[in-house]
Amino acid sequence: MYWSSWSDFRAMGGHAFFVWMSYGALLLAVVVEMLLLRARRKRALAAIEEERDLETEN
Amino acid sequence: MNSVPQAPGSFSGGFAWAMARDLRLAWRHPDEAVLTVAFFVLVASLFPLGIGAEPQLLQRIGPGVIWVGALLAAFLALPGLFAADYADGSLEQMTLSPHPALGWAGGKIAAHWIVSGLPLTLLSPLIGLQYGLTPDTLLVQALSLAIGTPVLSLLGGACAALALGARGGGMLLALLALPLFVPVLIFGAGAAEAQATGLSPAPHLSLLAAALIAALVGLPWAVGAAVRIAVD
Amino acid sequence: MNSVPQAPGSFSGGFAWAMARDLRLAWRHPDEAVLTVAFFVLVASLFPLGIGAEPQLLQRIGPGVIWVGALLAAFLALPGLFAADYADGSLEQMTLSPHPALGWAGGKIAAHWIVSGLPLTLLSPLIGLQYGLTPDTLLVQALSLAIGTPVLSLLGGACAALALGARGGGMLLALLALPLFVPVLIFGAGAAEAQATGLSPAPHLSLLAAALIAALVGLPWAVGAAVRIAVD
Amino acid sequence: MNWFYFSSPSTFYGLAGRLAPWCFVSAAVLAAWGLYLGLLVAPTDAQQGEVYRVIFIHVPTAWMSMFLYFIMACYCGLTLVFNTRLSAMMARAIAPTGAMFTFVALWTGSFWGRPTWGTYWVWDARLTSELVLLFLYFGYIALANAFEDPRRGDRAAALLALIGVVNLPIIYFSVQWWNTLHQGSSVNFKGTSMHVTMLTGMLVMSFAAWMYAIGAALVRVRSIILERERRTQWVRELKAA
Amino acid sequence: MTGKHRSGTPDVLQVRDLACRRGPALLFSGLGFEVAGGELLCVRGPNGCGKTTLLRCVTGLTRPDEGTILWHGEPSHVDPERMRAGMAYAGHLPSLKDDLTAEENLEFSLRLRGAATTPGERREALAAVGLDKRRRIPSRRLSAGQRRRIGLARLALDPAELWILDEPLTALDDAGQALFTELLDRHLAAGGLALAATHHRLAPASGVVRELRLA
Amino acid sequence: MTGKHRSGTPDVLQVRDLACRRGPALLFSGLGFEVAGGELLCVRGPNGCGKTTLLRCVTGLTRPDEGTILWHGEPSHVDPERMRAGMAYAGHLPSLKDDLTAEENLEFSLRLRGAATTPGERREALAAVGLDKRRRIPSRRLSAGQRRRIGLARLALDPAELWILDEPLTALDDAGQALFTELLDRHLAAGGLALAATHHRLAPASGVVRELRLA
Ligand code: HEM
Ligand SMILES: Nc1ncnc2c1ncn2[C@@H]1O[C@H](COP(=O)(O)OP(=O)(O)OP(=O)(O)O)[C@@H](O)[C@H]1O
Ligand SMILES: Nc1ncnc2c1ncn2[C@@H]1O[C@H](COP(=O)(O)OP(=O)(O)OP(=O)(O)O)[C@@H](O)[C@H]1O
Ligand SMILES: [Mg+2]
Ligand SMILES: [Mg+2]
Repeated sequence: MYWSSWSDFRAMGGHAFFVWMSYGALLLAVVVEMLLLRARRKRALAAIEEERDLETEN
Repeated sequence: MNSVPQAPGSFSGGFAWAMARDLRLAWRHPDEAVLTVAFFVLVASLFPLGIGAEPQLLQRIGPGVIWVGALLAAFLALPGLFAADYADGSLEQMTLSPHPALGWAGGKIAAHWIVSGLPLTLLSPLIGLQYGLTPDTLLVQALSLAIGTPVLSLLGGACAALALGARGGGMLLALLALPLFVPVLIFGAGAAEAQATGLSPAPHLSLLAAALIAALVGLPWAVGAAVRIAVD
Repeated sequence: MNSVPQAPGSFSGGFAWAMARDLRLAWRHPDEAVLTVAFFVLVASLFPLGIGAEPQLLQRIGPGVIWVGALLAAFLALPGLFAADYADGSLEQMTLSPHPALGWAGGKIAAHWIVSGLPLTLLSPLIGLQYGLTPDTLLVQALSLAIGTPVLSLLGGACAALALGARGGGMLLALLALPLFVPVLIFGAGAAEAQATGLSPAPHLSLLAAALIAALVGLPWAVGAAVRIAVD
Repeated sequence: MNWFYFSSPSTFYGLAGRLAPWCFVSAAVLAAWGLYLGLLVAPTDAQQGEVYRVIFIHVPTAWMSMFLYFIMACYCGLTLVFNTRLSAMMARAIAPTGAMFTFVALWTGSFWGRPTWGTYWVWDARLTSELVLLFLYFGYIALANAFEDPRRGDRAAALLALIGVVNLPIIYFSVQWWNTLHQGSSVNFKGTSMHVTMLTGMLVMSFAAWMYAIGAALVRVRSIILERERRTQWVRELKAA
Repeated sequence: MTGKHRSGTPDVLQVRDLACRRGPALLFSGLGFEVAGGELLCVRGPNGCGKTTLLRCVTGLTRPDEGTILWHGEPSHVDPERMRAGMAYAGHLPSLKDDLTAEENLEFSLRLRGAATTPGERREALAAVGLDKRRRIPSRRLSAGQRRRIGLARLALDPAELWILDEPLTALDDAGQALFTELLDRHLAAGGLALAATHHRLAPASGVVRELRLA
Repeated sequence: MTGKHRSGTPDVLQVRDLACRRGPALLFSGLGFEVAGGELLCVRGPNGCGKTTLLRCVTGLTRPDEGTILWHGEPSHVDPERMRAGMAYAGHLPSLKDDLTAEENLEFSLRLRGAATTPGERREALAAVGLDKRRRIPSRRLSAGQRRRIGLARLALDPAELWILDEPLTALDDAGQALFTELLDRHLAAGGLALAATHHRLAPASGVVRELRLA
């Protein structure tokens, strides 16, 4: 283990802002993409339902 | 087939009809609105490219560039305003409808502004940040766009209607519309610049507001007349 | 009705056909060419208005603004490149002609450049004078436009063909074409700026030339393919 | 394996559904390991100090941005030449993930650039061409969705993607062709000049990114298949089950 | 002008002394006719004789060089909106929005005409022209004839007294032509009037059909 | 498929096992037919049955989901340019430039088709379709039927062996229809072949006329 303390780790040798902004952005991007993926799947499934309802209505 | 004359059309009927229809069309394809904004962002980012990105220089030219970007974006959205309706005969039907031209022409322009001018206004502070403008300036900038872009839509709508069916399409439109846009640009960009240099933006803004009122009163009528000429 | 197979079409046949036809159409309506130039002049004059007219500032931003103006003018002329032929079915007939697509696609783009890019290039020194550029810089500026605008026409032509029949028309085109135009803009404006600051413009110009060669080799083919997809 | 069997959307739908979870699990495991190496074990960099740790996400995302574009372009080529349905759907499924990685590469690059170069952004060749890549992804997505008929969108966007391939060598070699602010490659076929832990951390993170990208693409392609084939019998039966 | 004997009803549309030139040529001059309720006037003549031009003059889209149009006895330029409320024009152009569905197109066209219709009525009208199953797909995907059929549904629901129709049978198959004839028949029987330019023969069961030959 | 007895000449155009779907619907599948020199095949069917789609598949504009087109016995995708040189397509769209005159439009269309014609021939062809006096005004000023007649002149001068025609009689008056029939007659008599989608009845004096009914 390279770090001697938790606060050292967080400070990143004084570059905390830049390092954590980068890692944070990646995390955020991945989370957003996962949410979008879920939403898209839900929409696709709902569209199938809707289609079927339309069909039976006719 | 009642031979009793029908309830004649009304201003509000035509306005609501045109607005509902055009918003429905825009909703069907949100791309158009999204892409207006994308264009605005792109143009605003082209300038640092062509000119170089010194912070002071950027801050200096920021309000001007943002206004030029908004103007070009508003301008690019113009050809679509009447062209499609002209080509497929919808404009003929509008001129033949019992509603007065003032109504549907106004409704079309209002819908156009909601789809093009409004998003630009809402987005301008973000772009302004790129150029390092101060919060006050950003606010004045947004305000000037909020008053100025409807004027652009009205002026542009009138020019688009005049250019309908004329040869040279988009370019003719540019020649007609851009010179009319220039005063709006000057007062609009002037407001934010005044604010940035510590002066009061009020005179510029009130001039813009006056222009808006004049445009609201006169231009929808002109659009109606121009359309009537175009479909002949 | 000779059942002997006909003399097949040729590259040069298609090229000459498209160029003759499009130039004839442009000649019938010189407005289009005149208006491209007018737009260019207008945009280049809008900036001093939006930004203020300090000579030093103007000299500093001159090359960039001129290139941005040329780029926007070239861009505005794009939608017209294929749209009319698409709407009236001429493009269908072209894809069904015995001439290879490379020929007529290239011819159309060449005609388009003659009508839009060439006048801009010839006029740029005049605009440059307004911004107080030196004769050397003016020359380099014109040279960079002469090499760069054909690249814009080729890239833009490919994008215009791809966007045919798509929703979001002009705006989609902006999203596709402008980012591809950016490198051309950077090297083009860079050439004149290097000259203005006493450096050699040669690296920028040779990069532009390389881009032109690459574009000439690959893009007419891409345009043909895109048109074929569009008429399906 | 019979490739034609799996190139039919209905069978691929099932296959993708079975593979995707494993991709995500391995991505998570690899990422945990890579982050452990990168953030906790690896020593500091002599010149840059701790800020160099951005490398563990900057380089993998930058690589992925280019790889994914390349793979997308291959699928696009298949679409244009053989008119296969699945390849177009795969290309569409990859694009958003590619755009995401490109964005993160740009973002981490500029947050790295501020402390090392003193600026978030310069218009040098590497950075500009990477930005163009982002717009190519956006253009691909917008064009593919801009048509009433999805097959039209597939083909038009595929052509755009193929035109854009020229940009990849420009990104990759820009550091050699022009003297840029951005540093040249330190990992290449002739070996590496890096500390072993750093290199391992970077490679492990790259594999994690790979696995994540495959998983995300598979999940997305399943939605696309459902959207496209929602009127077919097999989708109906699937939903009823 | 040829045709059956005129009925006794008063003339709703009167055209007096109309003249129109296009370029060098005088298309027609001194043209006058009347149409009463229950009458169909077919404008006939070879290609390019001015049928379309005549129809557009009557609607008010094109300004004639001379002449007046009287609507219920009053010149149409006095209160153009009154005439427009009572007149439906179907020209060469479809006035359909490709991005809207058949249902939406119908709805917006009718609202523009100031006609109040319910969704049920519109759906019925679309079903009557055979577009029931396709009423929810964007109109751009419809075939040439299906697009024309939306126009038929529109006519069926438009309360206008006067129909002005330019080549109404274009692109319609036999079933479509029969549908149109039936619509026209109902319109005339209910006391409506119609002015049509066509190369086809129109023979509605009821109503008086007259012909106007342009040179 | 109905029609007179097939002639003995070899089939120039052969369509095998063609299938095309549009949206959810399968328009046709397993469709096959042959057309030999001197034959006209009329594609018939109600609105929206897929006539236009079929024609466009044969030209190569639309990519069918399945099937092959053989031109002189060779699949058309092997050497598409060869088939294109021998085929003239007249679709729903006019492919006229509104700003060019009838004469110029005719000239450019024919040059695009690789056909060498003299100004005299072109003028004659325009005169034959009744456009002699109007050959020098911009096409936008022509009436609907006059514009279609430019298309007739184009067909008359195009040396193509195969004509593919979508609704060729639209907007033509009786004289125009007669003109078209005569052209078709000459084409078939000279050994050409034609494929047409139409709701009208086509009856050229010579040639074998067959029908293809789409569901
Ligand atoms: C927005 C700005 C930046 C962008 C768009 C960018 C883009 C890229 C790309 C595309 C690669 C992968 C290409 C390759 O493997 O050669 C890469 C690799 C790399 N970048 Fe950046 N970068 C940026 C900023 C930076 C900064 C500021 C640094 C550090 C000072 C940096 C250091 C590196 C390193 C060390 C590599 C790995 C090279 C190798 O070992 O192969 N980048 N970058
Ligand atoms: N993208 C699409 N989605 C759904 N249906 C479509 C699509 N494109 C075409 N169609 C349908 O395909 C059918 C075939 O159209 P086509 O134009 O070939 O018909 P047609 O036989 O030429 O008819 P017409 O006599 O009216 O010209 C139509 O019913 C149309 O609604
Ligand atoms: N601006 C113009 N200059 C010269 N001639 C013109 C102009 N506009 C129209 N014309 C001519 O006017 C005539 C009338 O055209 P119109 O469209 O009314 O004919 P139409 O009877 O509807 O013919 P069709 O049966 O072909 O539809 C045509 O012969 C046309 O060539
Ligand atoms: Mg007519
Ligand atoms: Mg059809």
